[in-house]
Amino acid sequence: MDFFSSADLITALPLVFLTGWACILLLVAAFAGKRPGLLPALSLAGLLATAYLLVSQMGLEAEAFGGMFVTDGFSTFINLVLALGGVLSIALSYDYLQRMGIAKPEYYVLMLFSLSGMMLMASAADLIVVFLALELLSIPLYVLAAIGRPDARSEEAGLKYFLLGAFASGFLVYGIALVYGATGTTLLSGVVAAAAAGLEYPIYLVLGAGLILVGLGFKVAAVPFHMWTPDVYDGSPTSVTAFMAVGAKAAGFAALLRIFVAAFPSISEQITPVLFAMCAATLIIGNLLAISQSNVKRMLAYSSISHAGFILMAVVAYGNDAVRFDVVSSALFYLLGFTFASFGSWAVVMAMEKGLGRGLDFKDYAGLFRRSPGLAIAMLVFMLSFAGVPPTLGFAGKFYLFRAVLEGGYVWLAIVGVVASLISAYYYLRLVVVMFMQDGEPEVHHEPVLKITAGLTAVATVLLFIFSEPLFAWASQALLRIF
Amino acid sequence: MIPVSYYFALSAILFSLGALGVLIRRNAIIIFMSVELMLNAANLLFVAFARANDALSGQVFVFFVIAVAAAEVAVGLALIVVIFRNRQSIDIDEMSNLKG
Amino acid sequence: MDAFALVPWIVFFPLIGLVVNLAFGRRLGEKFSAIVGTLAVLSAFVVAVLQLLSLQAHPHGAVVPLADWINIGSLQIPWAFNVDTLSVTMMLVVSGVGTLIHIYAAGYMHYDVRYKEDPGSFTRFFIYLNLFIAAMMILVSGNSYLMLFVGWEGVGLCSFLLIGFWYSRNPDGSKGLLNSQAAKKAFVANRVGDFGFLLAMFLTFWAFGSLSFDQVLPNAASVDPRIIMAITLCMLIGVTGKSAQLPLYVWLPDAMAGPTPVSALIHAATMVTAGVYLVVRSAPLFGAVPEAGNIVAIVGAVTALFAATIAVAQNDIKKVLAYSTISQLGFMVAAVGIGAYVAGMFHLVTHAFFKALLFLGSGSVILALERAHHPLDGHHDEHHDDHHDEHHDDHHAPFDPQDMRNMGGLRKQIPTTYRVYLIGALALAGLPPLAGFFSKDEILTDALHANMLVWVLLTAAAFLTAFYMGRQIWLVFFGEARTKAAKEAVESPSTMLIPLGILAALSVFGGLINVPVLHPFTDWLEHTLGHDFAHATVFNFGVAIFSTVLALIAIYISWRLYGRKPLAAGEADPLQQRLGFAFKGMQNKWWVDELYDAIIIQPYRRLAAFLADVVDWRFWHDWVHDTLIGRGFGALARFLAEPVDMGVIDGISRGLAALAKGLGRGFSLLQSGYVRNYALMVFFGVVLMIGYLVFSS
Amino acid sequence: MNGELILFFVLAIVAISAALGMLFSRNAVYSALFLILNFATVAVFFLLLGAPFIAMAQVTVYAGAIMVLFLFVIMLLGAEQIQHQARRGWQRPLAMLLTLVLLAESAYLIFTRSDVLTVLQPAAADYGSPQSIGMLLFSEYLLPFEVTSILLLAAMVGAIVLVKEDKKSGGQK
Repeated sequence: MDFFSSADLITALPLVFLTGWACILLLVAAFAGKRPGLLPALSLAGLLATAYLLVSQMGLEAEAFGGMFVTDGFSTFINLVLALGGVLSIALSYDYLQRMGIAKPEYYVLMLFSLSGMMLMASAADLIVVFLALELLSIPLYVLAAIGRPDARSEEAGLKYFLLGAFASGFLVYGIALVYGATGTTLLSGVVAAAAAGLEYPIYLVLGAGLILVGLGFKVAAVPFHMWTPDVYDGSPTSVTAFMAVGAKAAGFAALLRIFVAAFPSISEQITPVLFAMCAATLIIGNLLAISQSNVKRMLAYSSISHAGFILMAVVAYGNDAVRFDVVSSALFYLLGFTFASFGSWAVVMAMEKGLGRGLDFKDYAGLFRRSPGLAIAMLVFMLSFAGVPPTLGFAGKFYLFRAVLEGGYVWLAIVGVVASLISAYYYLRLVVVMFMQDGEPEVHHEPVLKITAGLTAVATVLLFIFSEPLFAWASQALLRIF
Repeated sequence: MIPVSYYFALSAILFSLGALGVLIRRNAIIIFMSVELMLNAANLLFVAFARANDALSGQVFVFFVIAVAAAEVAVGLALIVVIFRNRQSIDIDEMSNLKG
Repeated sequence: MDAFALVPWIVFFPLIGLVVNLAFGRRLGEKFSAIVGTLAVLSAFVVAVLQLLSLQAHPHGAVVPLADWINIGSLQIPWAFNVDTLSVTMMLVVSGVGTLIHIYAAGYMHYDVRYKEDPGSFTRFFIYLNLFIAAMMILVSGNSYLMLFVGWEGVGLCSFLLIGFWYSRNPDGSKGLLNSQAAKKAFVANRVGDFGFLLAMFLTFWAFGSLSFDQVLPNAASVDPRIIMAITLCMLIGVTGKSAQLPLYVWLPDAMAGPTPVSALIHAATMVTAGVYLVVRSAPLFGAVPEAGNIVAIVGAVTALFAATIAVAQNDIKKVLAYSTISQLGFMVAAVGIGAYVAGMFHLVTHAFFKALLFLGSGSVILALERAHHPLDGHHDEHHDDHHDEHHDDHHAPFDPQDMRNMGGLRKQIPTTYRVYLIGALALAGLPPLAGFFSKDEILTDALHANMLVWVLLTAAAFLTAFYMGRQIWLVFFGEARTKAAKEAVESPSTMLIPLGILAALSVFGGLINVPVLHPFTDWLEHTLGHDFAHATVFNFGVAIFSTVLALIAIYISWRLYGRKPLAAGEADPLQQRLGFAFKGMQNKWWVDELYDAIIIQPYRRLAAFLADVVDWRFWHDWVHDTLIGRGFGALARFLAEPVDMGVIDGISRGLAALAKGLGRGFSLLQSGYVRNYALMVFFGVVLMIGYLVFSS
Repeated sequence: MNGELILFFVLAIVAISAALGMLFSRNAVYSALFLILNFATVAVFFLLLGAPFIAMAQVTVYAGAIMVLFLFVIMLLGAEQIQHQARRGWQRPLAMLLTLVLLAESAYLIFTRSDVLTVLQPAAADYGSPQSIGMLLFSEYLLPFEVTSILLLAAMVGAIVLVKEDKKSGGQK
């Protein structure tokens, strides 16, 4: 059996390129002392090239490295979302880091490494690769969370994330071991084949799947593995928060969807109730906690937990053959909407942040509409999108998602979802009210990159709503062959 | 010969103890060591299952897990050192300013 | 040749107007903004008239697809327009009344923006109004529940924006946040209703596999009646939110915080009727389960009477009209509930005429007082000197130009406004041959045949209606002026008076559209609703005479109380002595807001306090020693001290918010900041899950 | 009971005691030493299971390198002891209770589902030899192997970024 050839490299080309580029930038970083703008520029160039390679791979369906790595519509879609996230993160980072006085050239290198891990996650077709990818994405994130040192909040965020992340990956490894014990393999295709051939002790497979769910549930911040999220999001420099809120979530869900759909369809009967409980708890607790926040950054952190709950709705239905296709495509679509609104809102938060961790309260946003109407309107768009109010991409995302979930017969889940989005409207609206209807003298940093990012993502959130149908068709197209 | 279930039992005990360590210790370093114990329990399981399946792949996984552990240790200890430098303490209960 | 293909323009014209104003409005000035905004709606009206003409030739209408919107799997929802007699009726009302109100607003807002010291917002107002018209058109023209919902949400958003138009002020014009709070109250109460509507949509999709009218409505018979029951009851929740019925009506009186044209357009003539439209549109569903219809009818009838009692004792001229609107909406809802769909729609149309007239008339009255009270520079120089003194007085007791006790004798000062207002009031009171007489009478006749209880409630409400309108007329226009401002009131400009005149004419002749014996409106709607749901009501002289006599008696009583011996300045309301405690109840809106506070908010607050107190104290015992005392007590105290801080209004919405917030606070105590607690939570989840997996399989 | 079984039980008791010792030592240095003992015992298990290469890796990498690093940091920070152990007492009993529940669940699982799971058979001669592992690593598991290298690189960069003194701030705080 041939385990490696140039064809493998071509199949994995975007990832190989990105990783290689990160290594090269590491060398550049060593000599970039005088030119702080060099690294972000080069990183952006590398990401754009990666995106180009990804686009050129569209439609490709191939395996590589003995079936451990696949390139298909699903991975290409997720990777494009991740590349978009990477571009936006780096664009947002430069001025912000300079302003906060924590600029370091290695920051961008670590971000690229983490992105490589995320992209690998979307393509991984072997549990051990999933584990390594997860670590590759997490370890740089631990460092990035703490990169604001010696700021106490940033350090605390880094340590909390690290300890809990390591704890959760312990469960993940144990789960993989159990799956391996039950089936004798870690290849997703091998697991499903072994399950089809009959297992002596299927309970080990079920338990293994459950523990894998813990590890990945931690990454996507699902209740009850969510508790690190607000603290880490709050303590990390905001540019890092934006990056991990979208990137880690997208990668985690990519892995969840692929693993459960590709490897564990046979045990869906046992796993679905667990997923259901997780999803419902995530929706309810995430939203309830968001209400009692007085800090915008934490509010957004909890809101991102609740969005994880919405995407989990798609995972719940994974075992239902009739709707699997629809739910997965609607989850991807939702993720896209979340990416835009999320980066946009973080850009606004950055524009308002006075120093690390200051200027983040609701009251600091009072009067934003008078001071900077553009930012306030953009934020309004993002809040509407988060709350799922038309005309925004968030509405379309929720609509497709609920529809797919209902088709699958999960009426209760849909009701929980509706109640959750009802609750969420309250706190999103509260920020809008503060921005538009209260008087205040907010300090706004008029950095062009922030404004451009917020503006573009806001426009995209509205415009793409109008084109949501073809977009959704594209997201569905991405999945046609695998699910 | 020894049944695999014995190894499974042993590894489950070690894993639970590792988890317990994370929950009850306040010294960040010891919490971290407890995580290592959990990984180690998983390694034991991998090797035992590899033997049961008469395949080598399980042993290769252990190799990867050890490598990952090394990577985590590098970053984790660096974090701990940095934090100690600022606060003269690695008691994680003192790092609870972010909450709510 | 028919003009159906033009129908998308009823949405596009207002959108174009909005975009033009958005782009150029501020630069080109008030006149330009007003003309563009009005022209946009007028064009939509022309399109609607063209539809009307086309429908004469092809009475069964057409579905005009515009674009594919959602098209996947079993669900195909194009953006399509449904042109039939029902939707065109709504289009005509919305755009017709809308046009008149736009013209009026051009005059009214010219002054209003100056009194509120923010002339720049003139354009903003017209942008919102056009946006509203576009959303309302989407609502009435969509051919599926989903499109209807998009419009439904859209008008809700516009309503929110417009109620909070003077967001940095209180309703009396001083600086404050009461207006924004009214906006929030409306938004949240509507969200509660929307929740019901959403559930109804989900159930519909689940039961019928589609959301478009032509696939749902004809198949009502093939679905389990219990499911239809659930769908219709969920819809009823939506209706109570949007059409301000019990128990969600609380937002509408507060919504009077918006500028007066908004009250007329949105909160009297168009948006609030969306709930009625929804029920009529879903007639086959409601027809399939008579029990649901009964519930709707009772809700409507009780609301009608309840709101009428409150209206009797209000002193704010707009508040009277607001409760009157709730009451009249109750009439419509009761009508559609008992299956009198045509009567409900008929009343919807005539009510749009005379209630818009009354609101705009009240705006004219208010403006007249306001202009006399503080004249703008250059308008009334002779008052300039005592201007400062009055301002000084304002400081102690702000002058409220909406309070009827500050008026009196205005018929001499503003005769045109007086005449049209009188027509509106008589139409509302239901005197023949004005429009309100015919529509109200048709409802009462149908109610008599369908449900005695509903008839009794509605007749009582009709009696009170005549009474409070009489009271208002005597208080405002007769007697002697009770304040200086009332004595010097100035008539409004012709931009305001012309629309009033047209509406007055409509209020007089509007009844002809479904005049007894000929009943053209019934025939017209029959094309859409079918014979089962649209049958002509036989004119019942007994009912007509009875209700007319009742109305005359009510007016006579109001004359005895308020007309014969006019109220003097500072004197208490004569009704107060006669009714005593009941009057107090009416005046205080039967303490509903307080009731909601007591039965919903307080118990939750106590529950939250109990949870925080007992559970936390005992369970987290050790913890209390270091941080919890500071934190937990702080949170608790904060929670008790600022009753639901940012203040999401009162009523149900506030209770729900408080509940959610209390729970959130409870959970956030778990978020203690301690890594080990977090790990414990993870571990707890793992143990729970493994337990479930091990023991379930 | 044959010799191998006795060996298993003895080693198992040592491993568990070492783990417990690590958990409950007041002194962080002792904890680390106990963990090293545990790792060494597990290495013996690896030998028993026919995994000599992994056993060697375990001893050299884990016990030899990683744990030495731990000890080094503990000594460096002088943070071997933490006073006033008993704050927020509910966490500890609750954690122990949950651990007991987990163990009970595992026991239930083992006794009901896998009474005598596969009995291990004697392995082939070159099972687990460095050579065969190496072959696997560079053929079938090439991708994970390469990922590991990147991972270590990233971790290294991260560690350096974290501890490197900023030139601007200059020296300790």
